[in-house]
Amino acid sequence: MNEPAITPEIIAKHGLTPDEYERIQKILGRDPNFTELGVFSVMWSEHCSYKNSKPELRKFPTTGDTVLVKAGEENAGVIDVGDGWAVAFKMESHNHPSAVEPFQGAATGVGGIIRDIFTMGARPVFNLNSLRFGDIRGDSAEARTNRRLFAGVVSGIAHYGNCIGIPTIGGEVYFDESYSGNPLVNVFCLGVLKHEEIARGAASGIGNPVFYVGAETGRDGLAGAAFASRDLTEESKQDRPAVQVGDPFREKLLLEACLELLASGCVAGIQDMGAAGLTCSTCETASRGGTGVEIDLALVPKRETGMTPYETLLSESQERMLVIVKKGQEDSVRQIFEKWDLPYAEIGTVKDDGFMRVKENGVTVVEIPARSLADEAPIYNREVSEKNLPAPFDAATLPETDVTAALVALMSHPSLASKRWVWRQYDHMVRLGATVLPGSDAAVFIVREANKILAATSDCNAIYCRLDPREGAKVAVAEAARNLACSGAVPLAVTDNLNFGNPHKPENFLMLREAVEGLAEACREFNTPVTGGNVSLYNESPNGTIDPTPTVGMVGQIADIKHVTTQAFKAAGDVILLLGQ
Amino acid sequence: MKAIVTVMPKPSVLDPQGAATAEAMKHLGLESVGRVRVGKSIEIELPGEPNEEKLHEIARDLLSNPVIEDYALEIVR
Amino acid sequence: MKAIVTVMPKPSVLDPQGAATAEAMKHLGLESVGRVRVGKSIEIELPGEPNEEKLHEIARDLLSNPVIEDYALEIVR
Amino acid sequence: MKFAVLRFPGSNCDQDCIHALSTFPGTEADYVWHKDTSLGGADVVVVPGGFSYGDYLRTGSIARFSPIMKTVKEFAAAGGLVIGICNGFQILCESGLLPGALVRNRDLHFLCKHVFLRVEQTDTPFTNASAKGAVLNVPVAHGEGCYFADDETLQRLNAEGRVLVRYCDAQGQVNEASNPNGSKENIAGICNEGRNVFGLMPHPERACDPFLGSTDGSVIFQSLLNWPTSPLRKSAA
Ligand SMILES: Nc1ncnc2c1ncn2[C@@H]1O[C@H](COP(=O)(O)OP(=O)(O)O)[C@@H](O)[C@H]1O
Repeated sequence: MNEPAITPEIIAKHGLTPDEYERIQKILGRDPNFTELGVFSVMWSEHCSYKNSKPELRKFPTTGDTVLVKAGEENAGVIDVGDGWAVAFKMESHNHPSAVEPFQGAATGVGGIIRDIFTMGARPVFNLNSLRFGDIRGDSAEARTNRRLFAGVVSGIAHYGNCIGIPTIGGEVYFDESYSGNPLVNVFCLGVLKHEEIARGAASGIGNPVFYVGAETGRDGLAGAAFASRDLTEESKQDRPAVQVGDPFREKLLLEACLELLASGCVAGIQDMGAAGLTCSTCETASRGGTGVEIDLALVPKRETGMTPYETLLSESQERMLVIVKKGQEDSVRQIFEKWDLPYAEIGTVKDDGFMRVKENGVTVVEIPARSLADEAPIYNREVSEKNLPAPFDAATLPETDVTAALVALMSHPSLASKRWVWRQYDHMVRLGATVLPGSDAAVFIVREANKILAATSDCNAIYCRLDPREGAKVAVAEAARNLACSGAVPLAVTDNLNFGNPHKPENFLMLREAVEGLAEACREFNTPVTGGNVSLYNESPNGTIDPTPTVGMVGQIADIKHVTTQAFKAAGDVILLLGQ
Repeated sequence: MKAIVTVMPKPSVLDPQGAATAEAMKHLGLESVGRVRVGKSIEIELPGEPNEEKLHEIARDLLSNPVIEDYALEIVR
Repeated sequence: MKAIVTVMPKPSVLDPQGAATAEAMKHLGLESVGRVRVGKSIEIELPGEPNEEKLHEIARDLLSNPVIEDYALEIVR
Repeated sequence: MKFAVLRFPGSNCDQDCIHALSTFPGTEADYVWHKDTSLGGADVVVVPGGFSYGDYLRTGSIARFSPIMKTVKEFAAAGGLVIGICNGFQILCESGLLPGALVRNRDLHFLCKHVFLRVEQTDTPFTNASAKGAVLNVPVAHGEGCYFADDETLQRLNAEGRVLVRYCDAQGQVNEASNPNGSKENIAGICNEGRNVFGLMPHPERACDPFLGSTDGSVIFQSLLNWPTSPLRKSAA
């Protein structure tokens, strides 16, 4: 095979440090080949390994009476909602892809989070989205770019969610110059399932066949996980092939087929191919199962000819799943995939040796201990420092203003203005659940199949977080809890998306740490465990670093439909009370 | 005079629309169909002499998305 | 060998996309633009000798809707 | 009364239709897979909303070739009742069961909101439980719901009383401001010559539960249930 030789430049290009390379050599007891280097680089990227943030994430409260699957165990956490029913929910970012191609970037973000949910065995029932853009007012080139990003992201979310038939029932949009050139696109999905339906992403049962199902693998999105773990520079434009195109129609078929498959009892383990595609799904399922997985790339359905093992393994083509099937049940599985017209192939088997082994036409091209990829990435305690923190806010510097003029300025700010233009593009009524439509504090949704009423909201005021990340993060949790309470709900649990700058800059890491500790403290206070989330670092553009944005997604439950409450004043003569100071 | 801009998805980019169309064609009896790609055709009426440079700029910046699409410009006199 | 089917909205059908595109072109400095219509271009790879009759049938029944669209078929050898 | 709710790959309001129907006493509703060729003895066929085949190429353009559609055409030709909602309406137009076509919304955006509909005709299986001129509050959710037909077709539709619902304002005025998508003559739903096939863009199944903001959509399903014994049936026949 004509693989490039491994040089220090190639190693650096893969975002691996000399120390990390040495560690790889130690694990393998030899030099990795080029494909193996690629595999390590994506698995050890921040996006997949959380190598910079893991020690911080451990500070979150993750347990509680209602927690059925904890944060970090599987693709999404699962929370009990009573009567044998549960919900799985999670938030995920697609910031960098959306900066490069807003429509497809946002669309594939929605696709990814939906897969995370149905991989758990849950039927996705609604989505939220939390968006940040630079200022869209005026006629500057920058404002025009921001408008293009805003419009593109919103229609991308609409395209994917509407087509697949999952209502987008709420969210938030802020406009602030700190996001100019680096928009934030955080998407949230919630699904429902019965307790006994929880599916696991483990390759269990030595000898079980491994199936690939879904879209054919192409060269798109090559090494997007590594891409998401770098700063956005002018050079990122060269990363353009990293853009993936989503196919919500395929995903709808995949969703229905997978739920049918899980109900059939043929599945031993299931995992979606998100960031790092085949690589991530094979080594993670093997690592979770304490087993090994062997696949042959020649068997993988492909969209293009002449793909190298490196390209096939690292491709991030969307709408694909890996399914570990109970031996002997292959035919029932095939029947379901054929019913839904999905490409599929049996590509390998579960082994007992702990290795992720990849062959091409029988020739081994990758042989790495699965655990070392999935669970033994280097962990860093990054340096923190107050040196370059944003200047503290001094109220004395505020100019005198006329209160009326200030009010008008505030009311006309895009961040405060009505978001109707956004949510009217989202089908928020499909699935007959949205009883409180967008435009109130929290979205309220009747889950018909479970006969449960849920409320959900996403919140984060990043200006507070810039001024004081710890207090700002607490405020975000408190605001989310208030939004739920005002809608008649009792908060249940939280998912979060930590959007920060380059963690190698000590001030950024300090803000991350402060925000995490603030979130953790507030979540403890409200008794809302964190069920999972996502970390997006390196949110910087030539204009600078974004404001620290620890987005909070909170889910609550409403005991009785009579408790559902909306924002608006109801009738003349009603008494108005002001609570709090 | 008019200009016709044809915008097609780049060869390496997924074209779900093309794939679904190819499937449908097979069902309609065109078994031997290869790859199908669906793009846009934009017909622009031009009253005067066309400014080709401007048209290229518009085709590139407005009509196509260079991240995922290629365009071709043709002037019909 | 390939076939290219161009599908355009009939002149009598509202084409808001074409109108919006024309507006945007004016903003980008192409003041003298006339009517703009946005249609589809479908590129079909054909391994063997094309069955033109079948292709016309497919262009008429599947690729276009005669109520709102016209099509043109071109075979590129 | 037995309802068959069709399921195409990409249908996504199929479950909603089944749920809404289940709230009416005396109904029985089942899914019918698009690859099947039998309607299982149903009295009414529901072609639900969604994005059949991703709505690629044109909305409804690929679904019309599914095996079940041949059966639906025969069923309709024999006088069977067919209702197409949203994507279902688009499929019925593409299949030639209804005239005209649905094109991109005037403002190019997908639009999800409650609209008002004026009931234009009541001598049909789909509207007999309503009053002529009644105003219904029902949601729309579509990107391609702008109804188009040539002038001749429009004339015929009007002359034969086949426009069953039009977009209007809360007072029942049909005007440009109340037209959400640019449809010709504010047309929201039409029927075929035999008055047994009905297609509409708004979603009556989303307006059958007080917790969803309106129950006005139920009049459509109630009409279907009333039809076998409706006095209007004879005058229509
Ligand atoms: N991106 C979005 N997607 C869907 N709904 C949104 C989005 N942004 C805002 N909304 C909805 O608009 C309403 C107002 O939002 P927002 O201005 O953030 O209000 P608040 O400050 O009261 O939370 C909420 O119901 C919210 O869910």
